[in-house]
Amino acid sequence: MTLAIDAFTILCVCGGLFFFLTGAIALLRFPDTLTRLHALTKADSLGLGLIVLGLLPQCDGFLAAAKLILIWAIAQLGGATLSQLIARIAAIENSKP
Amino acid sequence: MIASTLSQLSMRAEDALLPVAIALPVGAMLLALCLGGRWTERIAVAFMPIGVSIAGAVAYVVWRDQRPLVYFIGGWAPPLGVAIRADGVAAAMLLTSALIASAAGLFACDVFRVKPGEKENRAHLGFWTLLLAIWAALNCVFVGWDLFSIYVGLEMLTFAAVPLVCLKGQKETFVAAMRYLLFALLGSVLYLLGATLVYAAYGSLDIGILAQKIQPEAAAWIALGAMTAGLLAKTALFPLHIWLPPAHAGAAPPASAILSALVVKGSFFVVVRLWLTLAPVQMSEAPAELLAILGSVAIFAGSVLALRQERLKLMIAYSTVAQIGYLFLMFPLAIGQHPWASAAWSGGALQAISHAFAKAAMFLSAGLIVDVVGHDRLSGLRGLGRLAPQPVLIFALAGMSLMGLPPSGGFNAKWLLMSASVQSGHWALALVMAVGGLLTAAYLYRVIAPALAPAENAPAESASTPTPKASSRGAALSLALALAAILLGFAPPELASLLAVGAPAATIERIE
Amino acid sequence: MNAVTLAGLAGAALIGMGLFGLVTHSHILRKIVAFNVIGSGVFLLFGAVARRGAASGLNADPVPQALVITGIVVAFSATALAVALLLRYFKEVGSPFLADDPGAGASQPDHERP
Amino acid sequence: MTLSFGFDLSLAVLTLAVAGYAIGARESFASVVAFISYGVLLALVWVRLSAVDVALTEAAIGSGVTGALLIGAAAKVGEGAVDAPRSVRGAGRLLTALFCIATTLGIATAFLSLPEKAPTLAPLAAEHLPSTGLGNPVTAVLLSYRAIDTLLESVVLVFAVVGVWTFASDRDWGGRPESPGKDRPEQPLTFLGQILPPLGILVGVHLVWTGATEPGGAFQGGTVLAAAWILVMAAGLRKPPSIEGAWLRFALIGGPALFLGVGVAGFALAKAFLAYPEGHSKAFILVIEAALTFSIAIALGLLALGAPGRKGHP
Repeated sequence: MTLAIDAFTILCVCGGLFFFLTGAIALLRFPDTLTRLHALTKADSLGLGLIVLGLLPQCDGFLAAAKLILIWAIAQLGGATLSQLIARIAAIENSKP
Repeated sequence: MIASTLSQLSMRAEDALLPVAIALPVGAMLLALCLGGRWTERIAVAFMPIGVSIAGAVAYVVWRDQRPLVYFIGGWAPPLGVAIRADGVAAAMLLTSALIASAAGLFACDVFRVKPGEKENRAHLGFWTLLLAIWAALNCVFVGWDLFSIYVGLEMLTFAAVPLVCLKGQKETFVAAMRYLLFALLGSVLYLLGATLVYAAYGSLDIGILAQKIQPEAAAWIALGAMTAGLLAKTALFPLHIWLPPAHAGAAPPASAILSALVVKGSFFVVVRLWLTLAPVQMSEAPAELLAILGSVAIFAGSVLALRQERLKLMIAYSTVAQIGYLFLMFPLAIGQHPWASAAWSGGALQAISHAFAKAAMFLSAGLIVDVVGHDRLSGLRGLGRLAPQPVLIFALAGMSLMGLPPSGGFNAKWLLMSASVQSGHWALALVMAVGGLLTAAYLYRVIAPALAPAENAPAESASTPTPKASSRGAALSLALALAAILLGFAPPELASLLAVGAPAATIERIE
Repeated sequence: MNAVTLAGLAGAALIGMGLFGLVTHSHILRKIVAFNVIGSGVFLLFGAVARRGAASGLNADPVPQALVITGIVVAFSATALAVALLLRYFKEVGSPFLADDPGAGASQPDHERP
Repeated sequence: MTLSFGFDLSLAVLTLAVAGYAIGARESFASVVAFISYGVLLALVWVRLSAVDVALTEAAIGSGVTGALLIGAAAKVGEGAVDAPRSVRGAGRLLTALFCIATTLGIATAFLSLPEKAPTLAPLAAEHLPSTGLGNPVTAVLLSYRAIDTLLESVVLVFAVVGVWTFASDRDWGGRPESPGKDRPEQPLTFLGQILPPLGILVGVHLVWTGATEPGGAFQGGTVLAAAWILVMAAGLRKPPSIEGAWLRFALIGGPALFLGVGVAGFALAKAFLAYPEGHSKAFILVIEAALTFSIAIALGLLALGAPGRKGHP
């Protein structure tokens, strides 16, 4: 049984890392702010989500698992607000002649 | 459990004076900031007699028992806990900084005032809270016996001294303050690096314990080297002096007096702790010679630069750079169990104390001169003696002590150092001191001579516009400081026996 | 070569890097960042020393760790003071650069009577 | 063993690389952003050095509040004139580089030459831990064995606030520091400003409370509370306080003043300055930590806001 859990963890964490990697490459490759922002938010929400999902079975007790999910929730909240703000500024910059 | 640690060592009631010497100025500063407005000045002035009497009590007890005061904070004995200790020189420096901080503070009552209409203004609140902050920081550094507590004391000193430089808000003072802050921060980070390596090698930060354990090995050399480099940056010993002149000259007179007389003495005192109390004799011989060489170079460079200055306050600031050089001449003489070591130790301490009084009096009198003539250009001081007789007299008296003319304290200190250097065969140091004295006389002559010369332009302009008189209270205070520098020349034997308490020449008694 | 020695050497490297940045950059904000890097290097060194001192059930010596916490707070106060001074310096001087030659004497305020 | 060392090695290399970029970046804004990510990586290194208290402090103060301060300054100060001399060039630069390399090698040799059996105070600290009534040895060192350092450190924060305030111009005295937020903040920021602070206060108080037995403490908790306060002001929900407010001044000095008061009371109650009465030391320590946390949060917030800038604006 533990083997299956470990396999599940490794699989999820690798999936998460994959999204982080693609996000990093996209950050370097994409031309302008908005597309980069798009890539980063994907990497952040999906990548982190998968890693947290993968680590959930490894936590000892419900409190630790709840803390992990809380971390993910705050990361989403922060990420969403930040991307909104940066997008606004980018839009204002682009609209200037 | 705590009671047991206390009983092992003889903690006398008088030892409690040391934590009180730290706690009271901190408490007064917090109260002054909280109440604000005119209260800051009232609390600071009310604290002055208390602070001076505590410092006096510490000096008296150390002199009476001929034994340093030691106090374990929280009842925890080192190496786990923090000990604070006041030997003779520390007690003397506590009393000196208490007296000078009070005199400069009272002088500042005329400089920083709350105007009738307003409840509180920036410079007034800033000066009084920072004055109490510097007083607390100096007490922490002088009684510090733990390397990290000394680090926190040095940081307190920096954070309180830098805003004083640019309190008047002129553009140049912000350039000087920024440069001062960067030098001071680099200095304290290097000091912390050294403390880290010392703890890594010997497992304690207590100076008494380390003095027994430290050996000349790689970690100890690099640690003490880094600490000394950091402290020399904060003491502005030549080549690391470039931040000092603009900072000390640009500040308001009472602030310059505190900065030049006291703040640089704090980090100098820690260098003395490192090389004359902490490091073993076989380890400190070579560095002591190096410090003396740097000191000699500082005397010549500082004096030559002072000779070339066009402004009075900058000249006094460069004179500080030179006089700091004198302080470092004591290191090679005060090492080891030689008969002249205790004379050199007292001479160095007396030099630090008499320079503090003389420099504070000089900066305050320069402030009075600027009040009278409206500028501090040396070229325009002709006939000043008639316009502002008292400040010129005070300037001359302070100059006497700086030059080392008998009967001043400066002469007494230089005599002790010179006799030690002759006995110990360091002829070069004796020569350096003599020539240094002449150079000091040279750059002070550039002020006093024109001041006493008759003013050749007809005094018509002074008749029509009544020249402002120097404030009598300011003149009285700076005169008191200058006389203190002179009276140190007649210092009673008690002062010498106080300074000898806990001197390294005496054997280091074991703490625990 | 274990993790603790690695941390110590990394601390030494950070101190060297920060010192280089502090001396060579003339933009004051870069100097402040470099000062923080030196500080964190010294604290990392202290942390490695703490880890070496693990004994009697504690996996690190608590005394250096407590000193590092005190050090970080003091370093932050220093940075806050430096940044506030930089902002006022920038408002007065107009440029964020610290001139290298202090122009001793030349840049002295003329003490006209206020 | 090699796997975990491999992780440590890569973490150390990454941290050094980011620190190198923070030092060597072309613009100052990039350097500040790199410094913030360097601070977070450093917090990871601290966790690997099994110093979780320090990791919390480094992440919260070292890269968090310091980062916010530096970014604000970088935005205001900018890159400076394009033609201005950016850095020391030529021989001076080479000389400095050699000097810094020599410094690093010197420190490295000193570190490597340390005795194999490291001298440590851990046994002594662990032995006296029960008498302080605390579980976390680091908090015991901070608030009992070396209480004077923590007291002076909290006083240093007050010194820094006074210093920052004296850099204001005379006509701005009594006014409010400039608000980090714009006058009409964007909608999402206001939303974040309403959602996150309650959680921040909860986490801050929890950090202080567990500090007695687990990693945490007054400084880490105080920083989280300060961050919540700064966020509320950045979201435009609250205006920065006027520096003449009596309540603000009392809150700023309350923590250190209480600590000093308990220390002086130690003369009578426990026969030593900054000593706590037998058996009650945990209670005293927690009271001091609570007051310290509040004052530290106020001090860190005021330091992040900077000198007062606007006089009497409504």
